[in-house]
Amino acid sequence: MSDLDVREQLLQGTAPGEGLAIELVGDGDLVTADMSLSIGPAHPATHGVFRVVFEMDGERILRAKPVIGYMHRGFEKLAEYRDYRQIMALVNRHDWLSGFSNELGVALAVEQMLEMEVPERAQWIRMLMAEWNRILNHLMFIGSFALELGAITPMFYAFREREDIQHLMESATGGRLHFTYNQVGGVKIDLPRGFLAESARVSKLTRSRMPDYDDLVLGNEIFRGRTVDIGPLPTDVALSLGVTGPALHATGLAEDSRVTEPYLKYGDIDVEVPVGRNGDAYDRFAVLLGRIRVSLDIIDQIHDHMTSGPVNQKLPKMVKAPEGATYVRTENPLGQLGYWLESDGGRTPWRLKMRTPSFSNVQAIPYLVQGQLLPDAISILGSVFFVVGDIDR
Amino acid sequence: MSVLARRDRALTPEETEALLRDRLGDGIIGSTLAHRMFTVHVAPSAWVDTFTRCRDEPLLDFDLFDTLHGVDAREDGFDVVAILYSTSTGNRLCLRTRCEGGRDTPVCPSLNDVYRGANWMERETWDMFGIEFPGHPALEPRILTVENFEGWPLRKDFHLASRVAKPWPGVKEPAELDEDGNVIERVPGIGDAPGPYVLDEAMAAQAIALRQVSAAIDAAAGNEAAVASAEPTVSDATMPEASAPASGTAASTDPAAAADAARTADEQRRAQAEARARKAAERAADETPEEQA
Amino acid sequence: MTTVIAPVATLLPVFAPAESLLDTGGTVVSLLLKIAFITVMFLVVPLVGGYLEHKGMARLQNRRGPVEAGPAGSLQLVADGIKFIQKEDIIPGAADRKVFAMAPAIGLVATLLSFAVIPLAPGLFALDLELGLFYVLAISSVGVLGIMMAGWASANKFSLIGGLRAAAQLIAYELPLILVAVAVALQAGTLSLVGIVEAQQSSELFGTGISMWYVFPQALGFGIFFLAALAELSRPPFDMPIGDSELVFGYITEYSGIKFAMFLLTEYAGMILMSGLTVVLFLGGWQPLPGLDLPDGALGVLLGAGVTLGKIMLLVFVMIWVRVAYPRLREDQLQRISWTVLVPLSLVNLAVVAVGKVVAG
Amino acid sequence: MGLMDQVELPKPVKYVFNWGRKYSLWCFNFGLACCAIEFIAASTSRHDFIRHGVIPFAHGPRQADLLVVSGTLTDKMAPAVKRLYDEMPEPKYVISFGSCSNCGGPYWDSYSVTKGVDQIIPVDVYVPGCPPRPEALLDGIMKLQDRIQGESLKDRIAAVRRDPANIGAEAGMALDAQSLHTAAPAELGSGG
Repeated sequence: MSDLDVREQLLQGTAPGEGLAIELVGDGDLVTADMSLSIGPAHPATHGVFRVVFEMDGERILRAKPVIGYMHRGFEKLAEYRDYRQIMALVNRHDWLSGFSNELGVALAVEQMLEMEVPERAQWIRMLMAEWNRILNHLMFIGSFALELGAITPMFYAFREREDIQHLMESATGGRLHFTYNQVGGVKIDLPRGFLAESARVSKLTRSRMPDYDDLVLGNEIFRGRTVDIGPLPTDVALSLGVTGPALHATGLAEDSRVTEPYLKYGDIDVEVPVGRNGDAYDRFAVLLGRIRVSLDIIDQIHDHMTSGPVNQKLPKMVKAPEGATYVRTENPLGQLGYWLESDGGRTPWRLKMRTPSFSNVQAIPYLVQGQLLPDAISILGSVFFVVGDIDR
Repeated sequence: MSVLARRDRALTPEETEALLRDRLGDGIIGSTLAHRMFTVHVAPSAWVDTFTRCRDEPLLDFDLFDTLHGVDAREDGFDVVAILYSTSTGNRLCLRTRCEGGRDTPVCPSLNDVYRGANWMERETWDMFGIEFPGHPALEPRILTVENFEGWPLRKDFHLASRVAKPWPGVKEPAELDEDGNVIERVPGIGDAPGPYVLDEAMAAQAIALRQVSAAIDAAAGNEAAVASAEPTVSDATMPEASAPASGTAASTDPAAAADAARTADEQRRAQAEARARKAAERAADETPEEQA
Repeated sequence: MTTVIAPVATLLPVFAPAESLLDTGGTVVSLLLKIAFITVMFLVVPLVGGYLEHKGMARLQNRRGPVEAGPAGSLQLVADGIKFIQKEDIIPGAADRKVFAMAPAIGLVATLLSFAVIPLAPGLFALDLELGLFYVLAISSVGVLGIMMAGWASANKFSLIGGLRAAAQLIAYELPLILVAVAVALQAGTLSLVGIVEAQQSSELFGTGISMWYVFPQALGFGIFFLAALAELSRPPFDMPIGDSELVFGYITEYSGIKFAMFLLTEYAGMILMSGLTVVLFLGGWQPLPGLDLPDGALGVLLGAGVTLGKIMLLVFVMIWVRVAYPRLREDQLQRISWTVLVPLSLVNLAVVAVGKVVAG
Repeated sequence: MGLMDQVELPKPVKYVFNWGRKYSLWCFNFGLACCAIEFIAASTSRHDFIRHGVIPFAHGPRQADLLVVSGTLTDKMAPAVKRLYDEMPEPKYVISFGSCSNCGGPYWDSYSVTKGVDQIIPVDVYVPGCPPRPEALLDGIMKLQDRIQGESLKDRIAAVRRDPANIGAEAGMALDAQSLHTAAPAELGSGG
């Protein structure tokens, strides 16, 4: 059986029992059995409760089977029991590294159904917060990816920046991770006085510290040795799997809904999309670093564009979406986050489907790790950026 | 950099539908364009063909498989909705079909051979709605919920056990209050969340079903002793007693009966959880000790 | 051991073994003194190294490190030790009990024995073996046996992979380590560690009268030795045997309580040992600067011990620095570096030293 | 452990032993969800709980003294947590970090969420918040340390033997009234 066939089979059947039966290899006295190694659900490499079962020959991985669902909290069901105000506080928790972007999608979906006009200032504020949130998310992955490759220090550097940014966002929203700052029709309250100046200062500070990561991680010889040409992902496979975000950009395709389907005011400013070469682990990481720089650029542009005015709409006592369905897709830090909102005209959604980026991205893991060595698989697991809550919801 | 290379040649919704109708004929039932989303309704028989066309027609070129999920369609059964996106034209298309088999045995053909991303999406839809996808390599085991989970959580007739067993004590219950904050009195049907104050018939039925389920599990586990001891071993301090409904609110129901039902459901839920944990422990014991390090 | 060494030793050109200060007094007294010396080297100095690691890492990462346990957190490792002796000692049901229990002791004893021949100052050493270098290298490789035993006996797949990686690493890195040590022995004309330090004191740069340590003519060898020592100790970036993001904790995964503490102590003691060896072979031992001799008497001994320990801590700090700055290598990359780069280079180093020795007379 | 679970140690020895346990809390972070991020934040530069001797270097349960369960515990995950706890050597301590692991948190009515980690393993200190701020974790750790300094290992192990499920309350009986309240909310977390 060729490698390709095995891969094909893998993609078809990732169920357990499928292709994971232990086979005996060799003959005579040298018959050996392949070893199955279960990584997770609480393994240091899986940053969360994600489990992969590797079937290995020595240190080479023959097959991999991800097992998910350890963080399944039933968001979609719970959303059917909560009104649109309460959903805001619920949805920002599924991808816990990008709380603001998660709320944003729901707010946009409800507004789209109500055909509500959001004040301009609110839109700029939303963009500003979304970009800061994006940087927060990416910094975390810079740290954790390096940690998985055995470098401990980038994590501490990343959290140095994260604390500054979290402090900034906390001054406006009151939250460190989960902001609940969006509401249907705008944002909860206006920015505090002096926020933009502080934001500009933090932006400058963060930008001045970006070379640290270039030196410490990206330019590191061992890091390059561990990531270049490890786990390349072709564009067409990525699209067929529904892979989006940095993992898709790394394959060379600049599909970013901030550019291709501009929401909020992204159409009014320049958004670059850093792309990679062949979608290997190194590219994925480089794209992530590039996206931080792009976000900083966007933040600087937002500072120039910020207008004054109201930040939210007066809402009725109970928000009710009209009957029908809509789909809103935003560029979350990890990829395209889609909310399918179907309403029967009641106070709660009839169905709120979250199309989360991590769920699709993780599907690529069996394809990527097959035939790799165990350390490379760790490198791949770290470079297909995912948040377990975002997979399982 | 092929992104939006052909946005100027992107088909309008009308043209898309016309093209699909031309290729698939009666398989296309109709279309709606609402809330800035273009939906094409497809017959289940033409479901797979439609996706193949959408992928392969050069004019359509839908290469990104965005999402696939189920929607409860009340008495008519279940819908399956899939969304495609074209990175070259920037078009998005929503395709929707109604499963055959009604609420009892919903069936929808699998897209696994057309888009790889459909594999897990269909597994999830099966897990959440119980929709079968013939042609899918392996829907089992359940992808998100725990392996021996009973029921299909996203169906509207699946009520949340916590809501059944422990009525929400506050006065703010969004699903059940009208605009002035008064309790809505109505006969519960599919899609209605169980109310906080009235343990209605649906819940009583569910409590009975839960009892049967847990009895079946216990019988399967063959461990009656554990069932008997289940009650005392669960630390009572950590689990507040099944609360009686808030006094003075449930005018329409006998409070004692309601409390009884609540307690029964609570016990059953505990027993079920115990049995589940026991099974999981047995499973874990079968594996070699290092596997979950 | 002596039965093996003695006949071999007679064949070699022999320096008269230096007299140890600890040999004063009766046999029992000197024996106790020696035991005390080795124990201090093994139990106290590694704690200082461990504290340095805590604090050094913290400082390099914008942190403060332990501050609560003892003054400035200096008793952190003591607290760890006290805690470990109270912990339940778990032996997994599937483990090979005897081997599992023996494994930590083997590494520990090997490192402990090695300290016998490391000289701290003129006369401050437990033993001056004529074959000191040979003895240290031979015995320190035994430690890997303990790792392999731990990996096997734990009956854990992560442990097993860790143990196998450690074994592969040993084979790959022992060769360059020994080849470089041979070059030093060649230049010094002795295998005695004390003799090597003394030879460095009197060595001159190509007869120009400028004093030097072996690190100058053998800079290449120094680098190789230090790298190989890192690999032998399984220190980052060569910590594949315990690579936490892959193998949880490698061969130590199943160890708890006092046995785990033994592994930990062995690791820190190994760092001190290898640093000490590097100091002796390349950095002039107790000599403060090339060409600068210590005063005679007790002051000299104290100063010499301080200088040696200072140099050791400097090298330990470099190890910590490397740990902070670099990700982990992959096992096959490590093997490739060893066999295609380090082994040839150490042969070149050996050849250059040999030619230099002949030319310089 | 040896004899320590059978004899009451003399006071100075007990003091030193408790001091050792207090400042050497090797910590296994069972990072389940959002709270795990705040746990990491607590271990990095600004908050740095390594100052207090909480060493997050325990990669596996065997080396750990302190289990911090941070995040939502689901029914699917519960057996793994229980097993991990069982793999830890005595004496061991558990901090439940965040509303989800305290009681189910925002997912109190979900069909797949366990209503608190104390349903399956005993908990020493609860830190409330969703997620709690890193400062709240530091406070919880210090409360645990106070408790360790005052406790008797013999009584604790006896309590474990008697009733593994209820160790928190039992062990508290040997303590002064002050530290009993560690089971109460340690500090109000961020409402975020």
